[in-house]
Amino acid sequence: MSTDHASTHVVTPWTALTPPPRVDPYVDLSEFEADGDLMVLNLGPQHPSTHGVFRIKLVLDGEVIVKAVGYPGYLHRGVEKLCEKLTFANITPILDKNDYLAPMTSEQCFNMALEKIAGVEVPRRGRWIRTLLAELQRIASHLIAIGTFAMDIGGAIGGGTNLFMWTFRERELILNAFEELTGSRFHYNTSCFGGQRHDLPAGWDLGVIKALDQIERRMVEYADFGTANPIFVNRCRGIGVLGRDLALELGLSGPLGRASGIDHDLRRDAPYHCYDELQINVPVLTAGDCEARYDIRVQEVRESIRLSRQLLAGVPEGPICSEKPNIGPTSVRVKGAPAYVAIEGPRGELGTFLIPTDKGTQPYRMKIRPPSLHAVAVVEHLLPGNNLSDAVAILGSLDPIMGEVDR
Amino acid sequence: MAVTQDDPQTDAVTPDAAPTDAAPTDAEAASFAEAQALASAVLGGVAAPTALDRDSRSYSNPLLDKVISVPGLDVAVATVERLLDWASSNSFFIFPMATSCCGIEFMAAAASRVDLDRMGAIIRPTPRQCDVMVVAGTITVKMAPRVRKLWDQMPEPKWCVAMGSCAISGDFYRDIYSVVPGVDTFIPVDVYVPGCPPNPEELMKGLKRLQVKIGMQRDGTWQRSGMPAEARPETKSLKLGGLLRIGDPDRAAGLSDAQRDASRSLGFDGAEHRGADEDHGNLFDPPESPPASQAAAAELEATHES
Amino acid sequence: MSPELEAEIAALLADPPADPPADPPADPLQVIAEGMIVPAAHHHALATLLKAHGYGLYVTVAASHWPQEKASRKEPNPPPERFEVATVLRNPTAPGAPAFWWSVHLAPAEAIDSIVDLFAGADWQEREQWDLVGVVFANHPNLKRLMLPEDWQGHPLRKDYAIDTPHAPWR
Amino acid sequence: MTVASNASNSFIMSLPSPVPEILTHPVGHGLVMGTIILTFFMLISAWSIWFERRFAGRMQSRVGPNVVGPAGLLQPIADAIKLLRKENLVPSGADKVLFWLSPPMTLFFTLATLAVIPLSEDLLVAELDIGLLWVLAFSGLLLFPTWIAGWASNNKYTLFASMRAVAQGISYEIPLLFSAIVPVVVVGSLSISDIVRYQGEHGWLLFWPLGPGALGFLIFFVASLAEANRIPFDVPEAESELVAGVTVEYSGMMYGLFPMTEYVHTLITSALASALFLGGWYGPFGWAPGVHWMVGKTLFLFFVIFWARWSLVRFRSDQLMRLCWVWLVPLSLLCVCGAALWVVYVGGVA
Repeated sequence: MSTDHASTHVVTPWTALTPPPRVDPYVDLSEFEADGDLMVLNLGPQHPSTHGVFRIKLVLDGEVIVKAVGYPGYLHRGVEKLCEKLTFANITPILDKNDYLAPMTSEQCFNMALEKIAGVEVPRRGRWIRTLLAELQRIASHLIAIGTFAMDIGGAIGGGTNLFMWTFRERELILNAFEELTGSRFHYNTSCFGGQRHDLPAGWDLGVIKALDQIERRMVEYADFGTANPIFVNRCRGIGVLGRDLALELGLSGPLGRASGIDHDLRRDAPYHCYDELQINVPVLTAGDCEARYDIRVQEVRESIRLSRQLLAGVPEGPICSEKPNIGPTSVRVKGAPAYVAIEGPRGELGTFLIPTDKGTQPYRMKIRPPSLHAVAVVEHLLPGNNLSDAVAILGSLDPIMGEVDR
Repeated sequence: MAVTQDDPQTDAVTPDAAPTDAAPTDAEAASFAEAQALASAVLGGVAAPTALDRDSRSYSNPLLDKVISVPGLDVAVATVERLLDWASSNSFFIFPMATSCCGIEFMAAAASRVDLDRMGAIIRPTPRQCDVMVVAGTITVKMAPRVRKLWDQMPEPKWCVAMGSCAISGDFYRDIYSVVPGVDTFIPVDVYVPGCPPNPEELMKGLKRLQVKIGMQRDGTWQRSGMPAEARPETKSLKLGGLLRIGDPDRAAGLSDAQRDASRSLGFDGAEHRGADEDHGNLFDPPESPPASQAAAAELEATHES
Repeated sequence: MSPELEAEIAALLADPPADPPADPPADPLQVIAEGMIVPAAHHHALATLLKAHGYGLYVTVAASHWPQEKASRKEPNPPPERFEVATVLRNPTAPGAPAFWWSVHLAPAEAIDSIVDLFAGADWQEREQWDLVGVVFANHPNLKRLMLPEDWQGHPLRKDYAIDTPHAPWR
Repeated sequence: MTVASNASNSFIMSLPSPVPEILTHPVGHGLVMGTIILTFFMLISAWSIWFERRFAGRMQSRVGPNVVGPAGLLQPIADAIKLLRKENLVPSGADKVLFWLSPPMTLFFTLATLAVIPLSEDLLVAELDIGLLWVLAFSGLLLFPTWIAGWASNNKYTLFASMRAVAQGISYEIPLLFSAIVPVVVVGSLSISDIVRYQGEHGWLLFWPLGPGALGFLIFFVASLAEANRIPFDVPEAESELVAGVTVEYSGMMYGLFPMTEYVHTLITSALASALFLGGWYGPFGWAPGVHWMVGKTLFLFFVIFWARWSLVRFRSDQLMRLCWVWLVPLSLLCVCGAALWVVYVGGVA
């Protein structure tokens, strides 16, 4: 296990960490005059900027939020219960639908849990392909995060939409590559017990490199949008500051944690796949505000592009899967002690806590650790004291995926 | 002032916006009629609000009726109707009922590669101004009353597109305790776009099919091309716990009483339902400790004492 | 995990709990390792200790339901119905960023101490587990349903809850 | 700055002689001119929606509406007919009279301003001595239907939107008025035609030395953007927060009147800005009839507004207020002082 913490951090100098005072999410409202001072506004569950079906009940004093209560669960599909009824071979396509902006990482995490319990080693080429796909998926996912955040700031009829459309355009390039590899646009079912299901087609890497070049060229514009547009900077800088301690307590990892100064990245700190063979630069910002959360995603996309190029250049030869292909639903048999496995998804630590049954064909209990649920739980701590317009900006910068929150 | 009934965000209105909660008086009814008269005078006969049973899909078109009531113009009914259909089918204002994965493909359809805007379809966030509700994604039991409410808030004529297998039948979530097995159990669906999720191009194709359908129907029923009413495309009748789909021959059009009550229980359909939303009541009270933990704590104490 | 921390955890677990549960787990693991079984009375103290030693990143909590199985020849005296609550914490700053998880076994009517006062993120996670599995977290400030509607009956992730339970009138 | 000859600025003189008799009658003149101006503004506004969607599509690497009719040109017609066909819903909790009154009020106040907007020397409905006051008064009145719509809808989002609109409108009225006073001070007349004629003799106000004209134009343009609720000042109808602003509860043509009048209002503002600061129907060269210059300048400003809309993100409401009270109001006062000093020391109305 690599313990190398020496990789470089990109810390922008313009802000220092000033932890804001902690907000009590259960604030007592009785000091306000009933029906006089406060007003309840329900944001959602169907609202243009709640990123799916999430509902926040805001108690407003004028336009200033006094209390925010989040209500997830409008997309609770009982995935964990469903998985208990399915066999291991059947579960991967279900998990694709959880984080529908990064299905690759969802299915990889589950299969890694199986492999850990069963003690199966994935061949190096299989791991390498998983690493590559995870990085490409991170690019695609962050692009949407950037675009939707800009749309939340700029409005559906306005300048923010430009960025939204452009990032979707760039994402299509990645999706085309995935479609060529797996035959599906974004529910891939390509990761399986013991490795990968689909091998890289010949000449696939050339197309991906071309797409990466294009994305990198255009990332300049998105970075500029975050720094050179004064209105955008005014809307983001110093808004929704999340201190490091609170971020740790809330379990925020990934871009949100790193924007708040937590120097932690599972790819570097606890390497899985082939990450121990790569030098990963982990950007860390200390400001913890919306702008930092935007910047960190832009920087991570650039880093992922660099890693993807490196990975594409050196794909090793060999088998992609150490197990026989899945033939029947009960072909995967995994017995052993329960395990918790986590990988670094685009939104943070994505984990699977898995207890297999005695027979070893089904999970007895499977708990998915969704980074987005931790992210949306932040609203109760971040929104009070902010303006109504800031609520939208903060929620956009958290980039939650409701399929993953509610499962 | 009467109680707030319709609100685009299903949970949005509480009595704060309205001065009082009271039943409408005669004076108000009179003022309403007056306002209608005034508005129709000012606006030159634009459709006045009518009390509709929204469950029935028969919608008389006031504008068309007005036009054909002019002597001599009644011969032009077909032309006028075709014109209206042309306008409706080329100017879709879409309400995005986007809940999950299909919502992303819906956004991709609105983005640059497919671009729904080229056929005149734009996305409006409020149901009041929308013609087409695209249900993209799984609808859960918790969400279903809201979806129904938003559908009710859309003005006629309106259409519904079920995008993706979750919205069509619930897909592999259909047996889950919290998932509604298909949106057509409580909303009449006009076009089904299959796929998990369907590609953006498929959605556009579905909207094209909706355009064809609009051209062939009037007042919610098939009129033109000699197509019989029973030819309306429906999914195979799927039975789950006696839940019939709208359009199944055994089921009357519209909601069951229980579904209607459930969708009204959100508190937007009359004074008696006002306070029924989950916790507007204790807004100004300090948070209570929940009954479950209280009971459990009491139970614990009891066991320890014994 | 450093040897000092392991020693401290061992010392903590050696203390007899203040009020021993009626039915203590049969054979608690004596090794300080991932997945060790901790008495419910030590749950909160262990979390405090780990947080003080750098395990400050709250990862997750997973409760599971284990109904009493029928007696068989293999196991003539099956264990009674119980709940298991696994709590995962991570030390993001230590080399290797190790995660540590332990398990608490509960009798059906037993409650486990909430750790919301230590980790604000435990708020929603524990609410979710209460909602879906029905494990009561004592001293939780707001133990309400999170995922399901407020008026829902039952806890779906229990083994005795049928997956296709109808919920009139919507399904 | 060359000044175009007066002959080419006359619309009536450019008509084939003899001049139609109806144009010599005051009522007939008003009717004809009103029809011309109304048609011009309505048509431009309708198709500017099509143009804007195409333009935005280009900016976003899309195509925009191109199916309905040739190049999508029939799109506004389809939209209008569709909106006419839609049912008009009134929320049961709404104040029905006010709810129905607001859209026609918006339309009326917007169209009333058209009475004094000149497209050329004599292509205007009426040349009022207080033309500028008339325009600004009716623009200010536009706040009322907005506020009424928000209040009468009985919805919290519309209430927010209307309160924001009122706060923003009242605030930005001040720099708008002060910057519009600059040409008034210099010319000594409230008549828009007088102001344009003065610029025909002395050059466009925009290009004055020492810059009160340029600064005034900038403030006027920014403030009128805010008055018309265009991005980056469209806080009252911020879709990402307030769903659709005051129009949340409006459906059918009741809703359709709002965006339509918004476009007409924006077009009027562009026309006013080009008349007050850009020399109106006088061009830098004398070779084209004046109406072409006026229309060209108006459309250019209109295009700039679109451009800004699809490039910028929006302010937060308090930032919007800060921009107004901290920057625009003092600067506009400075502008008025500068214009006054210019009149005293450099020369103005004799």
